[in-house]
Amino acid sequence: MNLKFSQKKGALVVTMLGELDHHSAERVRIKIDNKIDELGVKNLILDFSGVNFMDSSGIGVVIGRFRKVSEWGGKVAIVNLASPVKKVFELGGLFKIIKEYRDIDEAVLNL
Amino acid sequence: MNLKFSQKKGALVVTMLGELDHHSAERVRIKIDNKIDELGVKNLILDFSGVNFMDSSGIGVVIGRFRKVSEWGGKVAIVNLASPVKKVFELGGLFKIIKEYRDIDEAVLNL
Amino acid sequence: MFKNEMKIEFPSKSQNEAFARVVVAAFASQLDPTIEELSDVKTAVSEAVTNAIIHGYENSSGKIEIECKIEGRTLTVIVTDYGKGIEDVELAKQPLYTSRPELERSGMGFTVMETFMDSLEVESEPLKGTRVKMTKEFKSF
Amino acid sequence: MFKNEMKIEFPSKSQNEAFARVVVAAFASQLDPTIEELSDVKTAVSEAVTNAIIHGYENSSGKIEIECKIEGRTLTVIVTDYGKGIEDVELAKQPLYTSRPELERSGMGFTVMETFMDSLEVESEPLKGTRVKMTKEFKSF
Ligand SMILES: Nc1ncnc2c1ncn2[C@@H]1O[C@H](COP(=O)(O)OP(=O)(O)O)[C@@H](O)[C@H]1O
Ligand SMILES: Nc1ncnc2c1ncn2[C@@H]1O[C@H](COP(=O)(O)OP(=O)(O)O)[C@@H](O)[C@H]1O
Repeated sequence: MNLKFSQKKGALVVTMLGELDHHSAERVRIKIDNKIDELGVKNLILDFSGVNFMDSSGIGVVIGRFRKVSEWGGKVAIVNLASPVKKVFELGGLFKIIKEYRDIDEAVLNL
Repeated sequence: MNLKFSQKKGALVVTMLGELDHHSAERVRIKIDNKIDELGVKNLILDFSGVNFMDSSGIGVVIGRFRKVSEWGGKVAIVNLASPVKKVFELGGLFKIIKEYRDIDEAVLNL
Repeated sequence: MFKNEMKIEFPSKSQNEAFARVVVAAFASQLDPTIEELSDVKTAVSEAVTNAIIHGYENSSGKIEIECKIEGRTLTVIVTDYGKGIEDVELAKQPLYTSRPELERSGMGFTVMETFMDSLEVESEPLKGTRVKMTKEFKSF
Repeated sequence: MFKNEMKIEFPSKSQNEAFARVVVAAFASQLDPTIEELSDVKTAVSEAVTNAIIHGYENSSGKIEIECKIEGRTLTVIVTDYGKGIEDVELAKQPLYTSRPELERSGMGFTVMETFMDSLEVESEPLKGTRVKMTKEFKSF
């Protein structure tokens, strides 16, 4: 799993590339958390456009980041979900607490 | 393994698509032999452009067809070899008896 | 009726999660599955293997087995570990229940297996291990 | 040193030739192989598994096992059958030697394994079976 970081209107945008499972989750967690701390950003946009496989470990990664940024009043948005990834998130009831947007621009407008 | 048949200047052109191993070889053999008999052609051009995997079963297929068309004075040409396929044929010393051409046009000219 | 089967074993390393998915998907591909069917199976296998690694063996090293069977259009997948086992299987299967929230587990593993496959049976004995059996019927054409 | 291993078994059906290649390639992919290295391994595995099916079990049904090990940058692959066995292994390994020319076998299987891998050991006992052990060292970066 490769991560690319960028910033848009003060939000940290994380673009993930590869498979998000238990094996890759730990490194993803650490890298995102370090970046949030380093930049001191409040809001987080998780871009799943490059994620072709995800199991329930991905739910934990998103909720964990949600908890982290919530401490400082930040929000999390998820964008560009392929249908198998969306299916896992739907099952986890994730969309009750975290919003999905079509793309990064829509997410930035609504954060 | 899918086969496409066409004719060019009297030669039967067989374009193979998929993996050529022992499992697929038998059907390939039967289909090609039936087509040769049906059309009564002498020369055969085996187009490997769609073969991404081949093991030594492929050597048997080519030599077997060579034997068949030789009975009536026909020739076999092989074209469009990807490098892993070429590697297997080289090992089998196949190019001593069967010529490789870059493409179908070159084969037709030289048959 | 078309029949085939296979059995694989590998150590409980997290790298092998991806390997297990590819193996079962390659085996299932004999059924000419749709992309969605294949992705469902991969996700369910990923959950079961991950559970064996983090809960069954708690990241210590142990052996994981996967047996697969194809009978007609039905795929059976059995994932076995010889680890810690589960005290209360009914509780464990509840959505959102996890014994390891500190690892950011969501407690959705069994729910994913149940939803993405057609059947799920969990047999477990504390200190002996856990056996997760799932089946899925693939659409015909 | 990085280590991993796996063992798989499946019946001697010709559909499983492709399956066996994919499994070993997926396992070997942990070594970040080049496309050529991966294709060499797939070809060698295909030869050994095909031999077990057509020569070992002569197309009757039997069990084929593949064990794989990664130690550092070295992949070991062992293909075992419990079939007919080989009377004269040295003769069998000769290029172009085949006992089944009527099946259009080329007699190049062992030569492919020997050339595409770094080492090849064949142990066989008539009526007991055959064990083909191959190793390949993958380039480092
Ligand atoms: N193979 C296993 N061995 C031991 N315990 C297990 C195993 N699989 C699941 N469990 C238990 O069942 C609980 C629920 O599993 P699951 O629904 O997959 O959620 P999660 O993995 O997110 O915790 C786990 O937290 C664990 O306590
Ligand atoms: N697993 C096996 N069991 C029994 N005999 C075998 C086995 N593998 C190879 N042989 C024997 O060795 C010969 C040479 O094998 P190989 O070089 O692979 O060529 P081919 O498969 O084209 O015959 C075979 O024809 C067969 O007689």
